[in-house]
Amino acid sequence: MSDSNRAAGDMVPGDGRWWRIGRVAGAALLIVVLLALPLYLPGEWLKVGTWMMTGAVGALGLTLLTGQAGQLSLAHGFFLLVGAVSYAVLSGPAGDPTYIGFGLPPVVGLLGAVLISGLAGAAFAPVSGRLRGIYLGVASLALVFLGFWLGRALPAVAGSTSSGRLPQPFSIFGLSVDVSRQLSSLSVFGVPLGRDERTWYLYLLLTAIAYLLAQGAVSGRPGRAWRAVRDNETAATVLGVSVVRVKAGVFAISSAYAGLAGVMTAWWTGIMKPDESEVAGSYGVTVSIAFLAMIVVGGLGSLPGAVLGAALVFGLPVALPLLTQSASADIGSGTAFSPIVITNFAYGALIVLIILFEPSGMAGLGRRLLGPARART
Amino acid sequence: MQTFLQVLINGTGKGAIFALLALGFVIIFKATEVVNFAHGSLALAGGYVVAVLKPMVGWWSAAAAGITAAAVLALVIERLLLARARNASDTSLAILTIGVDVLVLTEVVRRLGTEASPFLGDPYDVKPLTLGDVTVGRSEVVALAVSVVLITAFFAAFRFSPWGVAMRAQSENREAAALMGIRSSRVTASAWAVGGALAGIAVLFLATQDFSGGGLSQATHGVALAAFPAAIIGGLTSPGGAVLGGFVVGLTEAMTAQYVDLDFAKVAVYLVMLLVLVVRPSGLFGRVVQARV
Amino acid sequence: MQTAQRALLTAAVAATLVLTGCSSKAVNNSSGGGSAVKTDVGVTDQTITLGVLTDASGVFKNLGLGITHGNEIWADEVNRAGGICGRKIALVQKDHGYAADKAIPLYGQVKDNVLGLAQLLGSPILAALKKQITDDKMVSVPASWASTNLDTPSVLMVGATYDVEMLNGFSFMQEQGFVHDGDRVGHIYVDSEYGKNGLAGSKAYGAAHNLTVVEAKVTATDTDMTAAITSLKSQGVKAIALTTTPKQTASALTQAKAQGIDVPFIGNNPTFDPVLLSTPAKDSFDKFYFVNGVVPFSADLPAAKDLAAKYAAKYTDTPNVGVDFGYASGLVWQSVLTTACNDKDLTRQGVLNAVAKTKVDTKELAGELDFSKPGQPSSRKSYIAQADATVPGGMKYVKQLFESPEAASYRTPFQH
Amino acid sequence: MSGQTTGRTPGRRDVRPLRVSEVTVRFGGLVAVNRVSFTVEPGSIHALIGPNGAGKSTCFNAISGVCRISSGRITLGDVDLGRTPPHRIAALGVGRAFQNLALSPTSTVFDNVMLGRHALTGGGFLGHGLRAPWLRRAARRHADRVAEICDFLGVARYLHTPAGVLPYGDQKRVDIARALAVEPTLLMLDEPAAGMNASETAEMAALIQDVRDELGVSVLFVEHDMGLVMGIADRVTVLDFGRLIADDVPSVVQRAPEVIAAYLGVDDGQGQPAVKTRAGGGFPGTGGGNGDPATSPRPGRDGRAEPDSREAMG
Amino acid sequence: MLSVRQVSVRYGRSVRALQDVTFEVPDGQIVAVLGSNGAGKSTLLRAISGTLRLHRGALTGGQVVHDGTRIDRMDPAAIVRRGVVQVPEGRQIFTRMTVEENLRAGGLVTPAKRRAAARDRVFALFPQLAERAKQSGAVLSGGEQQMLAIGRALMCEPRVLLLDEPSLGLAPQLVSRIAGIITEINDGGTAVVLVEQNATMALRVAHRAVALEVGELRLSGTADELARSDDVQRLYLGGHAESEAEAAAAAEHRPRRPRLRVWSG
Repeated sequence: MSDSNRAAGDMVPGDGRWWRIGRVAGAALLIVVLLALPLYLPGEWLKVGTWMMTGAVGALGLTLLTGQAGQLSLAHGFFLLVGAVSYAVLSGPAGDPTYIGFGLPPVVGLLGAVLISGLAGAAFAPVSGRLRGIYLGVASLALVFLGFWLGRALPAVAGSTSSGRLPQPFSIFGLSVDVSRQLSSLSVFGVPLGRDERTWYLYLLLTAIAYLLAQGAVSGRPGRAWRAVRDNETAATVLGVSVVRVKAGVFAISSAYAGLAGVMTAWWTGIMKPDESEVAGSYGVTVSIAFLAMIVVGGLGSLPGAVLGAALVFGLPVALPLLTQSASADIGSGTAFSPIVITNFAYGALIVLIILFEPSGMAGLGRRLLGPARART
Repeated sequence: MQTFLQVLINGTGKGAIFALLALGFVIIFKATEVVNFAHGSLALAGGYVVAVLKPMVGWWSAAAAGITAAAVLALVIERLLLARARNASDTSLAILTIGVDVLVLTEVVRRLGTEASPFLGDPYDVKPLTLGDVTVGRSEVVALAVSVVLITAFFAAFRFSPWGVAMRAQSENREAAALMGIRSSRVTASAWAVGGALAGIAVLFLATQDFSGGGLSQATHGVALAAFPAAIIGGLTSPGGAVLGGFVVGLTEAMTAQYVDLDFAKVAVYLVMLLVLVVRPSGLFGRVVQARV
Repeated sequence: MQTAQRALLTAAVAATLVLTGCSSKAVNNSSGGGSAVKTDVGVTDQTITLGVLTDASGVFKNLGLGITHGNEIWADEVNRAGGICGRKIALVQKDHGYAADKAIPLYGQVKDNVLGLAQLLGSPILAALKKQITDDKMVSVPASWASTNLDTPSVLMVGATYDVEMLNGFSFMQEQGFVHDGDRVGHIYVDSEYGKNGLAGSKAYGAAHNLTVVEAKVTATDTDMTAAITSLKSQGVKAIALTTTPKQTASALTQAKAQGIDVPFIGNNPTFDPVLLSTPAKDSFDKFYFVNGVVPFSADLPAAKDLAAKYAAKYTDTPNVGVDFGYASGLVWQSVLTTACNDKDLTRQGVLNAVAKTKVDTKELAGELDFSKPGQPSSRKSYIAQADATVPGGMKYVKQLFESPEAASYRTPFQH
Repeated sequence: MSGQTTGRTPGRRDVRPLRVSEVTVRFGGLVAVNRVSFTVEPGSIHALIGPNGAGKSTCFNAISGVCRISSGRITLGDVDLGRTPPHRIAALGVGRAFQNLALSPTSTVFDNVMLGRHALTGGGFLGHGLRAPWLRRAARRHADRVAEICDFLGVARYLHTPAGVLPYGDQKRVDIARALAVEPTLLMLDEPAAGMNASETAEMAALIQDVRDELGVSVLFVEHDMGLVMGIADRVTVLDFGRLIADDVPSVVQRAPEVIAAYLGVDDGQGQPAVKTRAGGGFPGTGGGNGDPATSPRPGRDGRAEPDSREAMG
Repeated sequence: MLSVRQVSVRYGRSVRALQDVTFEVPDGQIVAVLGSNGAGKSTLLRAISGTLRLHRGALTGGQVVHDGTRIDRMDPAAIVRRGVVQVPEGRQIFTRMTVEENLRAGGLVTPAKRRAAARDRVFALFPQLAERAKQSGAVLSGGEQQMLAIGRALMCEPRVLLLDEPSLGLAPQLVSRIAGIITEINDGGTAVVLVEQNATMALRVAHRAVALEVGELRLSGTADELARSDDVQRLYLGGHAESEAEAAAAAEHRPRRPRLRVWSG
């Protein structure tokens, strides 16, 4: 991260009263829209939304690590896997002959998975602390390969490559996420809250918690320590920051975020199953790179940027096929510009264009657009 | 013993190709500090040109055209995109190359369609040489010879030619080089072109029955990913390290597959890399950057 | 600031409540139409809509396009003949590019519009959707023949499973005198439900005949089998089974030849693709046998030739076994729908009921299929064929459809 | 630990002497600091001077724990700094400003200065993420103090400006504010007047004195501007090639022959004065800047290697 | 003749580094640029050598003209090819190349047939470099590095040589050497722009001088004039206010600082 000093996202509190009011009003409007959406959107679009939120949680973690603390990581996919597997094991039914499970309640499983992922991140700290920049990036890639191998070597834990294991659906106080719309006894304004709607609210809650925690930390003491370590390790040390601890800590936090995103991935895909190749799949190299793309496209270090980046990088590829594949169209031939081909083009081009025209990502764009409003009093 | 020799030869042959890929990767990194995630795509695009032209103009001309195409594509990426994204950080530029990679990969795979994956190694593919009990894929022998020649040529040029001096000067200190009248844009562009050409050469071996077992396809792109650990093991700033790293990766993969576990081979490569990095955080021959107060 | 924030938040929640009052998603139960036949999802008086979730752009696009085109040829044929139950067949096709994250929303998009899935391609996708298709009673034809997927009635598996194929394959090898009881044999398999199911067959056969199975696990995206062959060679295997991708097959055969290991190979159905015969591997197929439940595209059999002619008339993509399979799965659907129609129940439950009593003869394409035994494959018969570039169509049948005693007595994972 | 941290408790300011005794620092085969000893008395202003490469910065780095000492002892009161992890040294009351502005350019001045209070504040990711009320209360108190310190240094109006866009002099002040934010009992300043002109330098001198007078802390500083050094230092330690060559009150140091020789080297006789000079005696000095007082002296009137009188100090 | 005409420079969006700076470097003369840290001296050289962009700076006004041609929009290499060559601040020699290779890198723009002659001249000027030709740049002492940096620039056959703080960090006797060398180079007809903090040395060798203060040109004139100027004395030559009045004026400058109380937790 040789250029991280130009990273976006350091908090610049605005002074303007209207700016503040506008911000609160904007946040309120956003909350209204997000709460109301499940009542209007069809299931597949809710799926797109929950997938974006899954990406957002992971991206928030990575932007803390890479954007705020300046440590490049391509291991996010691995920690997603750790989180997903931990959840599947902790909350999996005990006594299953094929798969190891502890039969813990989903909430405990969720917290446990986040914790275990964080510890896994902390365990990597002796290595991550020694390395910098792209070396750390590629070194962390080793974890993805290790995870790919471990996942398949331990089928009783990670689910067999053959059919995988089912992650326990989330439920709390007898209220389960996994209820079909037809059987749902819970409804709002005549709209029954089925699996997709409930998942949306659960994911919204998790994303909000992840966001607010990150926001509090970034604007407080931990955030200052991260940026200090990013910008000048020696100066940070002299001012009382334990660089080793801060680096290990932020790696652990980022991994915990990834772990949560991993649990969300397992719920979302409905299966816990190791990937078929190290490149493609839910926990592989491509996913790790996608997370990096999210935070760069969003603006390194910026929390709203990470969310927007996730919406783009995770959202676009799943949303475009829904939009472009009309009910009557045939698949066409092998060299056709199929919807997936078009999706990939759009995705690639967007990344190129954003970096070409707004190197500090969507956060930079936001600052440029909102800058004048912020300055006014 | 016979098995060991066979494994050694398998690993060395692969290592030669990884060395070519990693060398190109390192040249690009040295000149521009950009981690080129589109390296696999450069190889793929060059290979596609070979595949298309081969039936029309024959293998030799097609190969030349393919290598040129890969070089030109690299040049275009640098001139058209990277050189214009002036204010972007190195990380952002790396992500930009991911965008390019997605574009090129998607288009080449689309064009390849459902036909049989084209194989590019006509003059040498599937014509094994037998030395006693050991068989050697001719592709591997040719690859090794080509790599040795190219790598030697590269090092000679790097050491003695004005281009090499300019390149080394710029990679060490961009500003000082500019102040010596070295045209940064030319050095950068030529580095990308050379990196691209090396990828274009590597693909002639990547898409063979002997080497990767498959023709030109999406999987070719995946194999090119091995250039990453190879370049890192050697140290991103060291061309010599890249070559060594290539062979380390090739041999580690082959040895692990035979003596530890077939499936563990790829992980082993990364674990070796991790081990190297823990001992030497900038790779075997990489430059250590010291932060100062 | 704090109070303003709270006030706005309260207002926001209130606004949400008001806004949601007029949601369009409130439930409205649709009735099943006026005709005598009971229907629910995906069936109108004019059409029966089936979904196709395939890969037309990713790593399995060759297979995906082949199956889809086979599905289309069948649907066209049915529609030209007046349809089923007085209704035309409509296919809703979705390309997921072999990515589960894309397939999941696409399934959500089609699930309320289709009766069942004429095609569900991709093992990671089937794995991710299996619970949903079971819950939704969505009868689906997977493009995968792993007996581990027979745990749900919604999976309509057309043809013999990989384990059964391997049992038939080894039985053939022994019959030919290539392997003997007590030998060491190698098995290169992809670490996926495909590979593991094939390996289960080898192991079952090995257990019965005291064969030691040396395993070589590879990943789906590997193409270079050099190391696997070197390893198997050094362990002295007498034969090698393959449950691999076509590219891996080609590499394994070429390497075996190059490294001078002169043993016979037996491969599952998906190990072979006719396009391999136009690659440098074409001269390495002489000791390769492959065992299949569905005939290859270029088979020298009347039904297959007929289909090939229809394909050639309409499509430009290089054909493969997927076409025959896609067509055969159409025939199975046809039989199921006809049964359901006769029962006057074209609801999803009705279709599920119909599946359980379906027995269908796909002629040479996949033989006779019996879906009435839950948890068991619809067939335990296979062909043995050899690739041969010198024969027109590149295919030579060594043994016609047969069921080995080992296959017949084999207990699949969910067999009751 | 408690013994050291009591100095941080409210109301009690335990300003202790810093003792550097027989300290040697080696980098590979190179001896950067060679058996150097000096003491910074509580409440004194102590200057550390010497030509470039004399080992001043290494000395600073050794005191603040950034580089390990090979032998010798550095103590603050009775705490051995050499055995204290570097990040704990700030908590012991050592605040340091840097020579080349180690500010986070994209962070606000507030954030930069607040970083100095890292050891004084608490709470980790969860505490701050959850916005724990006690942490928020503490944060407000610390924020007030930061504002106070910035006000003292005259950079309060930039509190919410990214530090990187400030003029050089103000960045320098922010850096010092950050060192003060540590609430040090020993304030270390590395070339505080570097790059400043004479009036700014005078202001800096006043600032340093005010800090000492108002907070009662010790100040140890490295400086090239001899006017500043001789003007405000209670004691001056002079290093040359890693060795200590003088350690005394300014009036003695500026007359010490070794010091004068060290600053001037041996004349090669080529230099011709191109500038008429003003009269003045004593010590070589350069106006503002971190360049060494590298000048071409003429032989002194009394034959001694006397500094070029052009660089006379007032 | 090199003219800097009303040049203004910014870094990023907000940092103003130079404002309306104008001065001329007549052929064959040495012009010293004085100023404290952060005054904009290095920025000025970057504006001339075209390397501003490498530091994310940009010319926001004015022009730089060399022999009647605007060079402020040229890339650094083209400017070097015109004979305007900068020795970068802090030497910046290529430490991973030998002395000889460093000189080769410097001579890449020089026509091949003149390169050997140029190198001979450099070796004549700096005999130490000839002795260490095969050694790595990293092992040179500070003074030798400075010589190599200057020698490397001389390989470009400069007509205007821009020197950024050549005396920085050198022992006094070496500073004199460097001063002598600058004079020698100048005697060969090369104009020199000498940026120096060591005003004494600079004013000794220069014909003319300018002084920058916070990005603006404060003084300019012949070296002698400047050396005599009280401002230069006070600001750059270490002279201090002597009269009561001046001291009082300085005190006036002192901001009234609020008292900083001891932190009570």
